[in-house]
Amino acid sequence: MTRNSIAFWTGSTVFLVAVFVMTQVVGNQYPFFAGYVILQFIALAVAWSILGGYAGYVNFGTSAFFGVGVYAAVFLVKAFGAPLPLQILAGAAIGALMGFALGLLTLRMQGIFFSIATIALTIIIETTITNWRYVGGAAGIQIQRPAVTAPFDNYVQMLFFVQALLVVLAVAISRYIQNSWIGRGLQALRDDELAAECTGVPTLRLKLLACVISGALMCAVGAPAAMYLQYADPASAFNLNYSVTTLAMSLIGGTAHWSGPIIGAILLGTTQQLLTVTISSEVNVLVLGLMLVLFVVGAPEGIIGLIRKLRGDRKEGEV
Amino acid sequence: MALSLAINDLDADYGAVKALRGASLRVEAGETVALLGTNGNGKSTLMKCIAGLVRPQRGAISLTIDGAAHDLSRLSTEDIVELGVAMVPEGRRLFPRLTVLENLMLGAFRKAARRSIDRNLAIVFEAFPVLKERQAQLAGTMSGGQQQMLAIGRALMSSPRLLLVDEPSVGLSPLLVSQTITKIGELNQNLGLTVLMAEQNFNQAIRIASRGYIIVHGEIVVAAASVDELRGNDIVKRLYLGGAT
Amino acid sequence: MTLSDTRSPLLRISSLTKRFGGFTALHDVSVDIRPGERFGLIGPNGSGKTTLINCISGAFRTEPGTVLFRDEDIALLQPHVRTRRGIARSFQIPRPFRSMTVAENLMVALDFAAHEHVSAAQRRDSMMSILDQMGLGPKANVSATQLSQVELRKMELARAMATHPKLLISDEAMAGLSSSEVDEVLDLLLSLASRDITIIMIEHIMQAVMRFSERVMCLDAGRIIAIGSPSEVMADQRVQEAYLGT
Amino acid sequence: MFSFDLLLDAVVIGVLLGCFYGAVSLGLSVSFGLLDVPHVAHPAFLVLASYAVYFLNEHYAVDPLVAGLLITPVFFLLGLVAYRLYYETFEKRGSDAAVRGIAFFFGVAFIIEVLIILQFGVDQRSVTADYIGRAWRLGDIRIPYRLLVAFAVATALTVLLTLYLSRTFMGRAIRAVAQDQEALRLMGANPIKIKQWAFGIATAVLGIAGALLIIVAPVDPTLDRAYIGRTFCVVVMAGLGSMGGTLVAAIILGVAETIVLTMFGASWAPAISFAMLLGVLAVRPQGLFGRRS
Amino acid sequence: ATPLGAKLVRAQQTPIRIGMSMPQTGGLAGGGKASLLGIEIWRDDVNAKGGLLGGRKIELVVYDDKSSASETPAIYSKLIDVDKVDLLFAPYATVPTAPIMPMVKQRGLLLMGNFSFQVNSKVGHDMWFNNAPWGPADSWATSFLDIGQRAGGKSMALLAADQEFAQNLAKTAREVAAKRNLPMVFDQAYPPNTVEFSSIIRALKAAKPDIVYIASYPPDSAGILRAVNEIGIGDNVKVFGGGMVGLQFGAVMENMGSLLNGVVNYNTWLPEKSMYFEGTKEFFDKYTKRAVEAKIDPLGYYLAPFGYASGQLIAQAINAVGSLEQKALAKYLRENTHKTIVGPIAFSPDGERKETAVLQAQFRGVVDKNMEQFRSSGKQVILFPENLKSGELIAPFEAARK
Ligand SMILES: Nc1ncnc2c1ncn2[C@@H]1O[C@H](COP(=O)(O)OP(=O)(O)OP(=O)(O)O)[C@@H](O)[C@H]1O
Ligand SMILES: Nc1ncnc2c1ncn2[C@@H]1O[C@H](COP(=O)(O)OP(=O)(O)OP(=O)(O)O)[C@@H](O)[C@H]1O
Ligand SMILES: CC(C)C[C@H](N)C(=O)O
Ligand SMILES: [Mg+2]
Ligand SMILES: [Mg+2]
Repeated sequence: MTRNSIAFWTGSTVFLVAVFVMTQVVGNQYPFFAGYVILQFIALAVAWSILGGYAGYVNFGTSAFFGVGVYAAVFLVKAFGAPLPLQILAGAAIGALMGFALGLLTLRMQGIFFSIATIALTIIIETTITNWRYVGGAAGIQIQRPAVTAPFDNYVQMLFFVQALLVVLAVAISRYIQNSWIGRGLQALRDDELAAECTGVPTLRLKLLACVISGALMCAVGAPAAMYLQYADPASAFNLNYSVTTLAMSLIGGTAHWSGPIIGAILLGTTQQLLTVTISSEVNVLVLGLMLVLFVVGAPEGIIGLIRKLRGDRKEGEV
Repeated sequence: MALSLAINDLDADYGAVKALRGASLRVEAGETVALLGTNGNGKSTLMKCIAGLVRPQRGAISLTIDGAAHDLSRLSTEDIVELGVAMVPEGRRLFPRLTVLENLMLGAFRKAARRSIDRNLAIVFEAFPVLKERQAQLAGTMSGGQQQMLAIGRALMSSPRLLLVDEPSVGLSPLLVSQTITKIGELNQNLGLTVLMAEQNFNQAIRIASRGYIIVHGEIVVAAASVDELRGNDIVKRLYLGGAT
Repeated sequence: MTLSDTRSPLLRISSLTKRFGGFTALHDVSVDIRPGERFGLIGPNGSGKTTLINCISGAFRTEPGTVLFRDEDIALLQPHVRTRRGIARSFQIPRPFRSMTVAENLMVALDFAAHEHVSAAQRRDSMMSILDQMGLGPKANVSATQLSQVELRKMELARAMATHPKLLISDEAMAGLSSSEVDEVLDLLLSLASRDITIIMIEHIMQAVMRFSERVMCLDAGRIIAIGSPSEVMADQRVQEAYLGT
Repeated sequence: MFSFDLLLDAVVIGVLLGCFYGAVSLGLSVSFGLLDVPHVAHPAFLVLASYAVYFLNEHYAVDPLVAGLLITPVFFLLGLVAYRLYYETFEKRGSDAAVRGIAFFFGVAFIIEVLIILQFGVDQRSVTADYIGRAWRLGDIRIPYRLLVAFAVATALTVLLTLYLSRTFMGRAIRAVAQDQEALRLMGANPIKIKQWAFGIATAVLGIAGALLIIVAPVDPTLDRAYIGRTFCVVVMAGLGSMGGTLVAAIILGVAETIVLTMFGASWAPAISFAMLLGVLAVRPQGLFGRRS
Repeated sequence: ATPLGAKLVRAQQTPIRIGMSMPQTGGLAGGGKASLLGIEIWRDDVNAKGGLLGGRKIELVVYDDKSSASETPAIYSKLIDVDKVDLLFAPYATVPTAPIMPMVKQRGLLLMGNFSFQVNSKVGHDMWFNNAPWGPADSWATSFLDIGQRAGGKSMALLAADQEFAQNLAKTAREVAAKRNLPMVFDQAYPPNTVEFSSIIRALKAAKPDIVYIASYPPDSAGILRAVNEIGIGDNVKVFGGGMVGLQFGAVMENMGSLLNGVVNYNTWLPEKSMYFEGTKEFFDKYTKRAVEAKIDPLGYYLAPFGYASGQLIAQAINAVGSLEQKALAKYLRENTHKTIVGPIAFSPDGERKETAVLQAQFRGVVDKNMEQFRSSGKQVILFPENLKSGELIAPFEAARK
């Protein structure tokens, strides 16, 4: 293991331990409710970047994957009363399949064509779920949480911890990809697919792989949302906001490094949570709009890029 | 029509890369001047400075037309083109998703050229018949050499007075190289076009050039007043005539 | 004729045809390339040279016709599989990975196409030696977007070499070089050939074609009009008319 | 239960509805299809135009179509300003403009939504005119005049834009500008000005399209979100930048949607039309009329 | 003042905090804002009179839930755990309310509902009270079909938006129709964001129904009515309407104008004589003034008085119980009938109204481009319920449109 890896895994462990301790000592529920949403967006943004950042395939269909995760859980709960881990695993499996299908379907599409295809996919899936009466159809469905498992004494605290695990998993995968041949291959195909092919990069397979991993993660992240909300309806589960926010977080953070989406998600996610309980009116949307505009204008390479530039400048200054 | 181009003590750089240092040269009306130099020495940069695509850090580029002097280093590319300067850029730079004809028509964007579209089109089609045949083909699907012809044709469409040609022979078959160079020579003769041409193919270049400059590391190291003087130059011997049969 | 005749051909193209809409860019082209051969491909602009390369490297699908590489039909294989089997090409109009440095461009090739399992350090060495051979050593850590046209062409060739090919196809890598530089690149290709790498070279620079090729093929309007030793081909009446114009 | 009458009716209405989709997508076909500006705020501008038309209709009783024409100069200017902003902040700095542009324009769309809410409130708005709410009888078929207006406007716009883009110097320059800006400079055209001009035209077209939007159906401040998918699908299905193609693609979408709506389960309509789009893209990744080199 | 006095004043000054989320952006914002204004007017009225519990003022803590179900859990957790509000009101509509039902039940909190539909049916929380006049789930369909059948309707068509609320209405309508053996000749769900309804209406017309029951959302209602006017619906249709959301909003009504005539649609409050109770008129005087400033529905019949009524309900309970003890408040609300500006309210065990008070009213004599006309009686004649009835149905539909 390199020094970097040791630092990363130590950091992750410390993070998880801190989250766990928090669930055991903090009594106030609100931090878990709000924190869950932020963690959920971190995981989504990181998962999105695997395809959207490294491979440059801008996916507008985050909400499709997220929503399918939600409904996978809803179905399993309704049909078999499946436990949470199973819901998440099933979500991941379905997400992987969906990513695979998306990948196959869009094999030959590039750039914005791919993005539009993901919008189309979202609408198709949302319509399908809307017409699926078993999981409530358009009317939505209320679901009951089972009893919480020890050592947690509150379901939302448990969900918070589970989501933290998913975040670490997503980040670890994303980081591995960036540092491995997969990442270099994705970057090459982002620059020029034909040239990548002719340099030996199996572009189709790598794209599929990125679709599958990204899709599996996004669906897995969606699955626990069913238990978090105890309610699901297509309009909320497939809300365009998931797609826009995830994209915005990744871009605001910067897609050049695995930590970019995390920074973006923490920043934007926290701001949104804060705005919801402070300004809380249409001005809220205005602030989001302004933030998007200002950040993409002010930090073209994302916050990561900004940091790099500052550091780079200082280094140059030192020399 | 009196026209002359004078470049004085030009510096240009790309950030840390110095591409031109104190370059000076002159082109007089009706001349064909060759600009020689191995790759990366600043030929294209010099051309781009004249066309206003690169802003020099220092020095003057003055184009005198009928007694009126224009400082090109202060003008935008559009204004420079308006003055009658056309450039065939390195790497052709066609509009790949427009047809051949549409590319040519864009060449005539400049106001002064719109009046003489028919005449110019005839000149171009006469010079490069394949362009006439392939009028409706997308430029991006033409072969490399065909694209080079189109690039020259497009520049001619603007009724230029000064033609800047950056490596016209690159990628052309030997037959076409000589044809193209001959064509440029003819344009110079028949239309009274003034030509500044960057070219690697020394033997071809001197067929139509009356004199030339050699640029090394951004500096004009040789200003030869005649073709013979060029041929006799050591650098030329080493770079261009060495291995050639 | 050389010894290598006795071996089976490295690349066997038979009855290859390629159409774009109603336009036929390649017409029933058949040719064998022998292992270790230095093969020159010439022809007027638009005669189908690059198209042929695209068919060999897999960028285009061919309709009728077969392409055998080392006795295997590769016509249906994806380009990267062909690259891994040993077919590398440079692009006539350079296609660098723009977000990467020159070194990283080569690393992609080493990561994905080089067959032997070698350590990271060995890869770096191999990369640097290729860059040095191409005279791109000083530019290793420069972004690909900052190269001049000719440097880009060199990098094209370097990246193709980094895939450790058995067959290297160079599409006008020397266009725009001065004759001394042409000689440099030529020496490089010759030294590669001496290491048993088969090379197809497309070039319009006759002195290079003559010096390099063991065999030359001339295409015109998608058909082979001459094939043989360089001097034979150059002397061919049709080649002179269609191509050389002398 | 199959009825030929219904099918015929569905096709007729579908064609007209398609024309409407075409009209609201044409601007995008220029700004996104030709200029490569990822203008996800296009539908927000569209809704903004509808509100401007509503304002003129409500307070000065201006006919909505006339109002649409009246606001085009304003929208043209708005387009000039918007592009300038986009240029200064993105294109000028180069790399990755497309992806970040998406985020930027989402931001702009949100801001527009909120400004509309602050000015007009959240209630839906509509306009009145003689041709709204009445229909033309054609045998058994009744065709709402609203849709006939959409048909007329869409065809007129398509023809005008097509002619402009292929017959004029400016038009050709607009089509060339996204392909190679520097080369266009060498033609004596300032690519920034060309793009700005083109964006102005794209936005001006939105003025009339916005009038259509509110003529065909009422609008509310967040209606733009429903049109992001539709307009981009039309433009992409057409294959970026072909005006005639845009209209044809829109008509295909309109007919498919209407047929599904009347003949099969209405609730499946969006799935079917977007599945069709996916199908088209999977077979022809460059879109129906796309030209890719 | 004495120290004791100071303490007393401070206790009096601690406000009673009522927390809620309210859709202020997104699809439900129109209703949410009107509803909130109703509640705010109540707050101001109470505070002007010196507050509750001996001088404690009412303070509202309101967050925007963006019309989305995913926002409300965190918001209500904030309200409960951080803001520590004394009482909870639900957001407007079912979707944002649904996720918080299990939460308030688990914590044993009283929740004053706001126009959601059957949101408590599965959860079964006994401290839930809905301010809306819906009553039993099927009463909506029952009343409309009663009117239709009495007018001679023998078959029915159902057109519903493929969205939450409309689908719930459609479901009960199907059940009621099946019970009555009323043939369903057309049953379609149209997708959200449908632009053009001509072809759907054409298909509906081809089915030749007598009763047309529409469950639509605000953006669509206007489109459907326009299409009906353009395409025609056939002479056999006796009644048309039922569950069209949107035709209660001033802006929509003004714009639809004469197209509204003949439509029989549900409503919650109308300016008919039978609808005025103590305080109703005063409320609307205040509302009208404030709505204009806030750019909210100028009529505000549909939701605003019920927002006000929510406050009245809770105020009466607090006054009666004399504390904020939630169980006691719930018990009081459940067991008594309460006077409000929308009439007397009594709850059944599931927290919905004991009896439905959903109006079915027919638009009559509406002219174009006139908001004020809707303020006078007679423009919407109440056909149901019997005790509020202000006129008779005109049928068939085509006749009523003249
Ligand atoms: N956009 C750029 N950014 C940074 N450096 C550049 C850029 N363009 C050119 N250069 C550098 O400037 C120097 C001169 O380049 P220029 O293109 O003018 O050379 P040239 O003589 O035309 O060569 P060639 O024969 O390769 O076309 C080269 O070292 C090149 O690497
Ligand atoms: N995608 C395409 N669509 C249509 N025609 C094409 C396409 N690609 C190539 N062509 C045509 O096929 C012919 C052969 O082109 P190719 O690029 O193979 O020529 P080439 O021999 O490499 O020429 P050069 O020496 O100029 O590079 C040309 O006429 C070209 O216009
Ligand atoms: C907008 C309306 C249809 C909301 C409805 N009253 C509900 O409970 O969801
Ligand atoms: Mg150059
Ligand atoms: Mg070629």
